[in-house]
Amino acid sequence: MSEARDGMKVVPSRSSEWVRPVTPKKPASAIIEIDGVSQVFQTSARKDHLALSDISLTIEEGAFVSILGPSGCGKSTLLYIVGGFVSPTSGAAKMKGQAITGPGPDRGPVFQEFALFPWKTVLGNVMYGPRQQGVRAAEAEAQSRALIEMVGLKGYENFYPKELSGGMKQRVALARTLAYHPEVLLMDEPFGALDAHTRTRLQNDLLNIWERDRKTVLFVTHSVDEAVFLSDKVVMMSKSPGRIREVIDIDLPRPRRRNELLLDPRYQKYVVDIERMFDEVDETGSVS
Amino acid sequence: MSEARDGMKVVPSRSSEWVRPVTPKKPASAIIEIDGVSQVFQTSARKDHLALSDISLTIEEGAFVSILGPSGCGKSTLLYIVGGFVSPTSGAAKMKGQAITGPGPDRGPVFQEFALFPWKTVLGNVMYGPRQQGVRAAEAEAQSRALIEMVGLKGYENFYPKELSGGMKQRVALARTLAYHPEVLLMDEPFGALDAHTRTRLQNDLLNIWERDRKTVLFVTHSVDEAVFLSDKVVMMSKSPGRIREVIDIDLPRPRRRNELLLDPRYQKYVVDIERMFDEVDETGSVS
Amino acid sequence: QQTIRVGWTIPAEESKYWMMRRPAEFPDIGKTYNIEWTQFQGTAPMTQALAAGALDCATQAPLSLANGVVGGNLKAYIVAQHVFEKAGGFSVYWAVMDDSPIKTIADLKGKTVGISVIGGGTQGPFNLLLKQNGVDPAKDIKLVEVGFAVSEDALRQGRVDAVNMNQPFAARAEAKGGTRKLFSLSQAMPNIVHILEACRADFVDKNPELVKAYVRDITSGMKKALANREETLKVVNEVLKAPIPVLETYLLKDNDFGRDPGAAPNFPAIQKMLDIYAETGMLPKLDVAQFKHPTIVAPLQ
Amino acid sequence: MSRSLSANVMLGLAPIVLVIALWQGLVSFGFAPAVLLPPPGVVFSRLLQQLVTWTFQQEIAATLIRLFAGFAIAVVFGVSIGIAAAASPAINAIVRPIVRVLAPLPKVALYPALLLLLGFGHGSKITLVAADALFPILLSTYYGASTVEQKLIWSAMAAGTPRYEILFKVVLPAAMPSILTGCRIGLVISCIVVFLAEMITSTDGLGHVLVTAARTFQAVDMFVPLITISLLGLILNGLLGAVRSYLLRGFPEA
Amino acid sequence: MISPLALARRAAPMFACIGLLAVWQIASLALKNDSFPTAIEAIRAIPDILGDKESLINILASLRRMAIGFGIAVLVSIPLGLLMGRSRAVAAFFNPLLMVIYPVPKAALMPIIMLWLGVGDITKTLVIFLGVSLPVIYHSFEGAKAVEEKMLWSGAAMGLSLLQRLIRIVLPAALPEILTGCRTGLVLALITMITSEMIARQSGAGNILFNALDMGQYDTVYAMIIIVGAMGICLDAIFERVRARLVRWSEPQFDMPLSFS
Ligand SMILES: Nc1ncnc2c1ncn2[C@@H]1O[C@H](COP(=O)(O)OP(=O)(O)OP(=O)(O)O)[C@@H](O)[C@H]1O
Ligand SMILES: Nc1ncnc2c1ncn2[C@@H]1O[C@H](COP(=O)(O)OP(=O)(O)OP(=O)(O)O)[C@@H](O)[C@H]1O
Ligand SMILES: [Mg+2]
Ligand SMILES: [Mg+2]
Repeated sequence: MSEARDGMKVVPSRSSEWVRPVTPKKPASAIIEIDGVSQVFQTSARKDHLALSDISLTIEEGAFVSILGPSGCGKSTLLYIVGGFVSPTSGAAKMKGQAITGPGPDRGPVFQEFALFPWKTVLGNVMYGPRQQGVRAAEAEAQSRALIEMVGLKGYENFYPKELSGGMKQRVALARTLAYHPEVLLMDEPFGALDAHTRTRLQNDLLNIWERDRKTVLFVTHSVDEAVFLSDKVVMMSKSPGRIREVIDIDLPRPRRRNELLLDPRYQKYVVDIERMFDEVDETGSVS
Repeated sequence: MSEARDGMKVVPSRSSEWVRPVTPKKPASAIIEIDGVSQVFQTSARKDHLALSDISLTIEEGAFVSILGPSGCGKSTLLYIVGGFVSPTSGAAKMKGQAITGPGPDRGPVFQEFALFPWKTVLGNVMYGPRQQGVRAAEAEAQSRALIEMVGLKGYENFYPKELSGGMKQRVALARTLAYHPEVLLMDEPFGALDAHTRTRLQNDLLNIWERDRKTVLFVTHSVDEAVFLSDKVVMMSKSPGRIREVIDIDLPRPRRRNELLLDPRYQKYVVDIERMFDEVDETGSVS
Repeated sequence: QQTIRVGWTIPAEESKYWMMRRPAEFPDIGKTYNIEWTQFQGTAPMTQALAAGALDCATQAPLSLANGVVGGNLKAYIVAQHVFEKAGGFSVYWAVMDDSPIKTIADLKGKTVGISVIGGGTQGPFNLLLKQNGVDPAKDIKLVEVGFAVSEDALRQGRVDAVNMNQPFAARAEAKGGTRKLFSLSQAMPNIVHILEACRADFVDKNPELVKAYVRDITSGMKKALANREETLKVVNEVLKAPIPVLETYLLKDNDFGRDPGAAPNFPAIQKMLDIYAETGMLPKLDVAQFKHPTIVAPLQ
Repeated sequence: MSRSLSANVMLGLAPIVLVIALWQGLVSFGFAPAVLLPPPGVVFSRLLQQLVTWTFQQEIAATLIRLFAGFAIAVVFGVSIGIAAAASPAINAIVRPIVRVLAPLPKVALYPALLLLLGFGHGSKITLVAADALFPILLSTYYGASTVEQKLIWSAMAAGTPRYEILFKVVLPAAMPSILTGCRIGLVISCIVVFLAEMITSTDGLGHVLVTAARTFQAVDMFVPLITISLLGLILNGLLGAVRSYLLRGFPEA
Repeated sequence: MISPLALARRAAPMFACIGLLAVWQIASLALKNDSFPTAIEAIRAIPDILGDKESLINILASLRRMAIGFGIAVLVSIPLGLLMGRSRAVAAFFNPLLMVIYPVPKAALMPIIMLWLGVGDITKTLVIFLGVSLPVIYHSFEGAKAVEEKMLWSGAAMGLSLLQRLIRIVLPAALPEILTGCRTGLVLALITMITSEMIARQSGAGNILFNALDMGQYDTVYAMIIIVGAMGICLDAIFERVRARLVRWSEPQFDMPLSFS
């Protein structure tokens, strides 16, 4: 799965201080290990609500892994745990062999709810990360403007979040995270509020960035197409309490072109298989 | 386009006080007329930001109309105007010949951001509308529980919104609006945060409700498939400032079955045509 | 150049007002020593300030000073006296409305009576008078606190049946008419000392010369106040902000309190008052001698 | 859960114990004469002694009645005026300048007039408490209500809620966090003001107990009402905290 | 051209003030009571106060103390409130302490405060400080508590340290609520500015007011009240400007569709 990528020229990252250490990388070393993670929430309705049950998953460095699963199965929660925002009730998550104890600039989240800083403009939001990493203002601004243009928001640099549409906010959130080049991207339905066309364009952009910078991506999506198109690996979760139902390796050549792939019977088979699996998952799962 | 529907038996609405007047209905009388509507926003970055420009559109009673368009083209804004939440800068919107001056229980919105009442549980949120309409508590609760079950949230009745996942919140928002049986549904990407499977199921449920109650639906979506599958009419908008680019009648038989339709070449042609149009729209549109 | 921290209050300390307002008239103030003036609401807070060492000298009433001694371990000397009740002059009195059925002190039984400060300096003689007339001040009347400034209004509005009156409010009320005097404190004791000047003993012992200079100035201030009524009216007007026409009606006239020309404390009278307080249970028995400094006491030249 | 609760209680007691220790230290090492600052032990034992006496209980009752009545009036008026001002531009145009003028007035200065108007009993004190506690509650309510998420109001209106009902059904609950913050401030101010009013003119209540003690330098008796009002503040706030976590149970911050 | 409605809105404060004075005038005429002068009497006394150089100096002295007390209170209370809002432990530590300290009337503690701090500016500034800090702390506290967690998570993921998050995310996000606290604080600053001068008086606006009260000069009392009210209007207007600038991003996008007019 990593041959295609290994053969590519590694473009040096744009900023220098915050890139990962330049130790030579083994082709498929695990970057994130999730080990027997369970998450219990205290809700006002029930004493304990088991959201995740005994999740174990290993993500290799540079892999693009998608998580699919019915609504409410714990995908976001899993991402929070990897991000270090929430510590699991039991089990442990590791990054590069080190237990994850908190958030860090090596793992960049794109939240389902965007969580933009309402007191900053679009540009201010996107520049926030690079500035924090010590990138000089002029440089950070140039980079940010480029990213804003990439997500199709040129001309909206000085708008405040409340003045944006849903999809525009989502794109700002995406740009904001990409701007500080985290090693691992944790994306929670980052294209959910986008129209088909914008979505396709951003999928391609994301793939380009990923291939160029060799990022690891953990990608939550609801679209089976999207998952198959983008990923090396699709993790299928089942509902309530969230469990890993299946991990599917997507063995399609890279770089992937949308038009070609759509006609590829292997692609179609993946999509159909996973959709069928989805139906099964959803039928068996019910609120505990 | 309305033959299929006219042939159907009209199921009487469940609650009685607030149903539309029982005057005999002409087959295709306009229920909503949007006439030369423009919307200008004052933003902090620019003095005037033209979000909608000269939109005219007529929606017939009982029609299912989808709005498609690139992110930020003004779909939500248009819905707000029809809902009576925002009054347009120029032009006018009418409902049944009467100028729309404010919100009313005849037009039920499902907002892109859900806008659930944080101080109410799932059940409380869904029951709000019927209670407001004077439905007795026991009855309202029974109806609401049925709707909650329909959207797949049985068991979560006493959860507060903060304890729900994104997709779950969206489903509560949907149930909350359906619960008070508005004559016109104004839905802003109501399935955006849902996985493919749940989405399909709810699409079917929505179609059933629509066919049974002969509701008028104005439906914003990002999915071309979804628009074609559900609608009588697809309105294609172009970006910045939002204009109506094209109105496409979807001439497919009803009731529609997903499996059949997917194989129908007419369906496929609609999808392909609209997707192509999308590409054009997106290229021409740019920030003014 | 040393500084002395002095507390003062309104309304009847003319010699101190002169010192504040006309310092140029006093050869020492601002030259050999400085005064840091702080105004207080009533004498009780000043007693606390003296006890806390936040003030060196302050205006005191016999009762508040004695309270400081008994409760607050305060040691102080009475160095001067501001006003007292002179025969034929003004005496704090309790007034009722003209048409009130209350004719004698005994009629106060079961009535609401206003007093400026419950447990204050006037309450000793007041209690004594009541007792002498067969009224138990603790049980037979309802006592409420009514500041002098609102006394007249409270009485006219019927909030109280009888209330104490003091200058300048008494003059104002009398001018308006409709009220009458029921009894006055002079009936309990003819020469009540209302306010005097006290200094902390430790301060006096440490800075005898400084305090001497201060007492000297108080003495000469009193002289000036009495000698030049015209100017005193202006000075008091500046301090009290009370209009001169109002002051004109009573200040330094026969219907005012008495002022000793040398500001000399009347120790026997003070002793008598302490005895009254002891008798009415407000204080233990005290000897006025402890407040006497052998040399530093007005009048000083 | 219960362990973290008791840990929190310990954490909260720590600084209070520290303050008492500091107090004891100040007395022991002679930084303050005992006649001004009596040792804590003496004060607390005197407090315990007093608490069981009927007269002292009556003083507390008098203070509490004024406190609660004044605070309740302030809450009712503060919340309703605040919400009305946020909801209606017309009311806002009238209320805003009035609030601007009245809020910063030192209400104590009006107390003599209140005494004459309402007498020396509860009425004048309750009014003073209400007047002082009103504005913090009103301002918090106003700002809370004027920043309510628009789409919540829209949702309710679309469900057929009449405009005036929106105030109770949406604006009020949505502004609740802010309102309760205002109430907390108003409650503390009520405690201070009821005491102050009783100190200025009264025949009963804790403030009266305090002044009589202060005038005669009964330092211990002076501190007993002070400690009592302190404890009352603590208890009332605990209650308010419980009310708060019940009312805000759905909100993310609760 | 200003529309009549906008004109009416702009004039509304004027009308409200005039209305207030009218109500006062009528009430005082009806009550006929010396200690409650009519509005006209009070207004007539204003020039006397403002024309007197000494009074002006007194008032300025009060304002200076108020500014200092307010400034220090804001500087101390906002960080404390934010810390309490973001850390359960800090909140659990300070909350009971504050709740024990605040209800105690400062006037009652005067003897002890005088003992350590004297009777001068420090004591009065302290009283103002305590008055202002109460609302600022609690509004900052609640504001910080309500900050959306995912915003903090975003910041943490960008490498912001705990302190940086507090300053750069919690502070701006809670700013609207903090400013509500400051607004209440401003009101309390004016009130405590006056009342702090009730018992121990040197030069100050409160001094003028309470002296007049003691002397039964009620027109002066109420003239001072009007002056303080006017100060309130000015400070408030300035504050609203600053506020509007700082939190423009949080203002509701649409007018509240609730107007009954
Ligand atoms: N703060 C919370 N308190 C209690 N329960 C919670 C909380 N957050 C999430 N849950 C529960 O945990 C489960 C998983 O939530 P999560 O947000 O991870 O789902 P998800 O897979 O991301 O769903 P979606 O696709 O709809 O976003 C849900 O059942 C939800 O009710
Ligand atoms: N309150 C506002 N102030 C200023 N501009 C606004 C405001 N609301 C929306 N806009 C602008 O209006 C345009 C249309 O917004 P709208 O939310 O209607 O888009 P949309 O079609 O719903 O997009 P999406 O699919 O991303 O939700 C956008 O360019 C947006 O920037
Ligand atoms: Mg999720
Ligand atoms: Mg939208």
